Amino acid sequence: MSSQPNAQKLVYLDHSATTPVRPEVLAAMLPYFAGKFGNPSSVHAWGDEARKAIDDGREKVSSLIGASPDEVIFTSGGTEADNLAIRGVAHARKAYGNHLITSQIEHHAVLHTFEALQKEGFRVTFVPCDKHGLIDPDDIRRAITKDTILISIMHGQNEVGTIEPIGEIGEIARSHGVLFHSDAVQSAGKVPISVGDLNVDLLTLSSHKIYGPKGVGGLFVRKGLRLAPQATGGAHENRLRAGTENVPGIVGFGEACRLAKAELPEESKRLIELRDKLIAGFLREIPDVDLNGHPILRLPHNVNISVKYLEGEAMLLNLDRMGVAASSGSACTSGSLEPSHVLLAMGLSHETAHGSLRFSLGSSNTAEDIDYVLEILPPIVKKLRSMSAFGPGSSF
Amino acid sequence: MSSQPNAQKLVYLDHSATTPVRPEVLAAMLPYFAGKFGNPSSVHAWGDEARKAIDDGREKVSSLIGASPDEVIFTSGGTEADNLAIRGVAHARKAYGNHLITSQIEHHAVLHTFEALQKEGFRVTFVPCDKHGLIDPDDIRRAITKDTILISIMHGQNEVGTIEPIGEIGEIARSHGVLFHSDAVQSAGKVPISVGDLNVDLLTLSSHKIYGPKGVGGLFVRKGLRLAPQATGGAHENRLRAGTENVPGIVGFGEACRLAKAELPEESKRLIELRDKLIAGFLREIPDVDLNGHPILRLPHNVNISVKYLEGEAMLLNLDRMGVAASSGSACTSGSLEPSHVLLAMGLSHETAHGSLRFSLGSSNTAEDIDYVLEILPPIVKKLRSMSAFGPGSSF
Amino acid sequence: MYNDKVMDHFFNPRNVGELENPDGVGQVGNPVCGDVMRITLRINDNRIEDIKFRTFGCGAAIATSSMVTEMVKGLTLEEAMQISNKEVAEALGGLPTQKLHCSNLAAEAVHAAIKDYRQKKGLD
Amino acid sequence: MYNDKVMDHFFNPRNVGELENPDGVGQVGNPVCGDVMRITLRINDNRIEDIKFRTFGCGAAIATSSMVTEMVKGLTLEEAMQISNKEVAEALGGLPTQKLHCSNLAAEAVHAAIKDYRQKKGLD
Ligand SMILES: Cc1ncc(COP(=O)(O)O)c(C=O)c1O
Ligand SMILES: Cc1ncc(COP(=O)(O)O)c(C=O)c1O
Repeated sequence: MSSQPNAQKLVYLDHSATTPVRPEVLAAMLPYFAGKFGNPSSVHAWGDEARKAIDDGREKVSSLIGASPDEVIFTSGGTEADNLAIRGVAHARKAYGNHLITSQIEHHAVLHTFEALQKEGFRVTFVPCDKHGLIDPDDIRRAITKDTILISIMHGQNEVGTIEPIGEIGEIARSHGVLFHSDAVQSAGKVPISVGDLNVDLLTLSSHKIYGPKGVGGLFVRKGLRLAPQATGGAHENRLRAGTENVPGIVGFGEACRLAKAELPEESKRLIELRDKLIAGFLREIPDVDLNGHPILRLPHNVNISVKYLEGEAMLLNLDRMGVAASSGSACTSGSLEPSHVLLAMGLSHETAHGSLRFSLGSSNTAEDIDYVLEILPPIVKKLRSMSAFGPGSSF
Repeated sequence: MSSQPNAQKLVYLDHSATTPVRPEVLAAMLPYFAGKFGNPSSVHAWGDEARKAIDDGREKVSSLIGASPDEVIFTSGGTEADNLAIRGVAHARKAYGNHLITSQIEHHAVLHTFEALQKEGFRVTFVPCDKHGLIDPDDIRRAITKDTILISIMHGQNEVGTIEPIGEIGEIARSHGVLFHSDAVQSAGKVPISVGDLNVDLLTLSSHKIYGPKGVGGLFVRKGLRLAPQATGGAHENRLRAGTENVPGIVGFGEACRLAKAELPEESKRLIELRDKLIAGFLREIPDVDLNGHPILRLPHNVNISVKYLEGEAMLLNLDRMGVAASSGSACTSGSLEPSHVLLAMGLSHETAHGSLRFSLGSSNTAEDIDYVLEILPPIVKKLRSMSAFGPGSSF
Repeated sequence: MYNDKVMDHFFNPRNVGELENPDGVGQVGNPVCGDVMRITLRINDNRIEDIKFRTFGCGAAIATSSMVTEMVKGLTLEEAMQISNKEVAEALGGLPTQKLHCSNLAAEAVHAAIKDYRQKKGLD
Repeated sequence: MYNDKVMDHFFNPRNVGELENPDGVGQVGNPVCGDVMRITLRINDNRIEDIKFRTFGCGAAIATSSMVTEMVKGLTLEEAMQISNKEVAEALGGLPTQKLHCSNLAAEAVHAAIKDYRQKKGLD
């Protein structure tokens, strides 16, 4: 981390963007770079060793979500897993219907993939959410037609932290004979997930969000389900995903899943305490602040607020100078013109959406980190508001 | 590496399958797992640091092939880069024509991708090769029609090591206004490559074949060329390849390219000497052995022989027990029924193709390794031949 | 992302605020895009005697606002009308590409304030 | 890939070779697939008195060939005809899935050799 001259402290609160690799995970990976570096497809000792390593990783990843090992396909990350699930079902089952259902608040990896399928001729229903970012299972039920072949609804919303009623939606999908995918990139390792209980047929995971390495993700594919592969080549990953396996990445992902599973009950309790302390502090210390996302059905590590009359990037730059890493739903941080589609779908005005900040907590955070943020953000807001074109009295 | 009880020595001769990560490369990567772990898209110091790291990686990778940094897109490996190049051009330019040209001896990542495009309705010409695995540029020229939108011919053949006349084919493609892709996974870092001299528009690279980490590859995309992205999501990699960047992987790939470039002239000379010693030794020590691939236009690290009357896997298992890692073009090693499509395209009989062995050399190999292999393979061959159903006198 | 000069103008913005009874007021931008700038001017003898800004927006929006106030203070109205958004970005040593559009409107805000002044005076 | 028993039969194959003047010869497999097995038998009193094999093929092909020679030596022809490819694989403690088809033909080779013997003797 490059030094921040004004920072009394470095506080990373952007764990939904990415997390550091845990020391235990890195230690598990290290032997596979130079010593045990074989290609799992090779017929010799180096190859055997690598094959065993990915089998072991598959076992650990599947165990986090209550799947069996042969139901997990390794990919290069959450984005690729989302693409494989959605395109894979759409292309494999287009003979059965051309209607797809998703929501307005999915991650871009899901949303843009459905938009691409629209251009291919599929009909897509984007169901809305309520002001807390919650999707109504009845909206899904009503959207299903005899042509519907896939429903994709995320498990935990990445920006505002709302946990969606996946179990209920899964039952609806199952009872209508429609395949069901859920993006659980933000939830896995944070809240308990069982693919059996949830009635999902496909579930997306990403390693770098749970203290595993970047460059590896996983897709749960229920036994017997056939997908159209999206990358063709060698006969890797049950012929669903060609390309030499990222062995150290898979080993690290496996170890990250094992640790997440073991520590989940205690760690999620700890994060919820920190989360609620931060939310209460913001609402108390800063005027004209709203909490975004659901007050109760919420990921343990997510805090999202709108700071009225301000734009997100300006706050992020000030936080950064004080050593604090966060993120924002403002368009300015993404290079697009529109602010977060999620906040807009929840009914926020463009101006308010531009002024959103997300603080996502993780294993390194302590109560002191929370105190520090609560100490530095109020004066930043005050200073920026003093130069804003908007304010309580403005036409805003 | 698990211990091999009978081995006096461990000799890895499967560098075309994968290579160990070099210590310098691992050292370059290490800071990016836990310390500098940010997401390059983030607006804070952790993000800036990660962004700089991938910019630096892009600079080093592009420099290996004489491209400019903004012409390199990072992928999860060679397979994904091949898919993106071929599907990306086919889908972006189908309005201009539906004819594609490739060869019969491409890697499966290319071959199966063209076969998938055939199913989508594209017409594909698979040009043949001669008995040395060499492709005739005139065959390409003759195959071009006014509907041709893409030619893809590999640079160095991964099984038999033949180096194809890419520069000549590039000129033909250019003069006909057809885009040209080349898979240089096996050649990059082994022989000098300049995308300018070769007249290629797209070129595939893979990190784990040149002492970089698995899980990362690169695609050169000539400036101004538009591709249809194959994975949709965030606006990463110039909107061509969505997904959080594999930062440590990219850093490692960059360092591997930098080292490969610096050491190429000397290392390729060294490898050619070892290669020629091994080839000469095999031809001298074992009766009924043929060299596969071109005798002169050959990758510095490739040795491929056919050992008559024997099947490859049986030899590999014996070599493995003696600590030697190699690979084979036999179907038995791949779980398919047909032996290597490359050896068959070169005109080998099925039986002879089954008996092929590939020894691919790398940085750790010494003259003593070669001596050891030349000492142990002849008795293995003798023993296996004594139990083979075939022999010089057989109906074979 | 931003260079040091941009960061300096962002963290230490010049001429922040609103002039009382200004001679001209200009507001440009669109809250939808996340950038709105308001410029107030004091004009004396056809020259910009004082200028202040208030901006809702990102780092680039605030830095360009601050920069333009320094650039035009003391200029004649005709001179100030010549200053373009592009020159403001150049004076800052450049901006990231994605910031060159909506966040770089400060010169336009000055022009709008000058026009407002001229209109009020019946000069237009 | 292979278990220890398969490896043992592969590296230390039993009954390798070709009997001189055999009573029955069976050859199965296809060089296209990479597996060809030749079994030679010595029959005495309706029993397999001696058996040898020669195999062109992979580890599984050689190991199953070796295994089957041990399994059928001393059996009556009727008993030997009952042994299936599947039982040979089981006797070896199992084979990788992709090896269960073309590389597991050893019992068939024995059956072919017995048929050859019967044909030659006019017993069929
Ligand atoms: C909900 C969700 N889905 C998908 C992704 C994409 O995952 P990855 O970064 O591994 O491609 C992310 C993270 O960016 C996410 O938060
Ligand atoms: C010529 C060639 N192309 C493509 C690939 C695939 O590359 P990767 O293993 O990085 O997916 C390989 C290696 O297997 C190769 O040798």
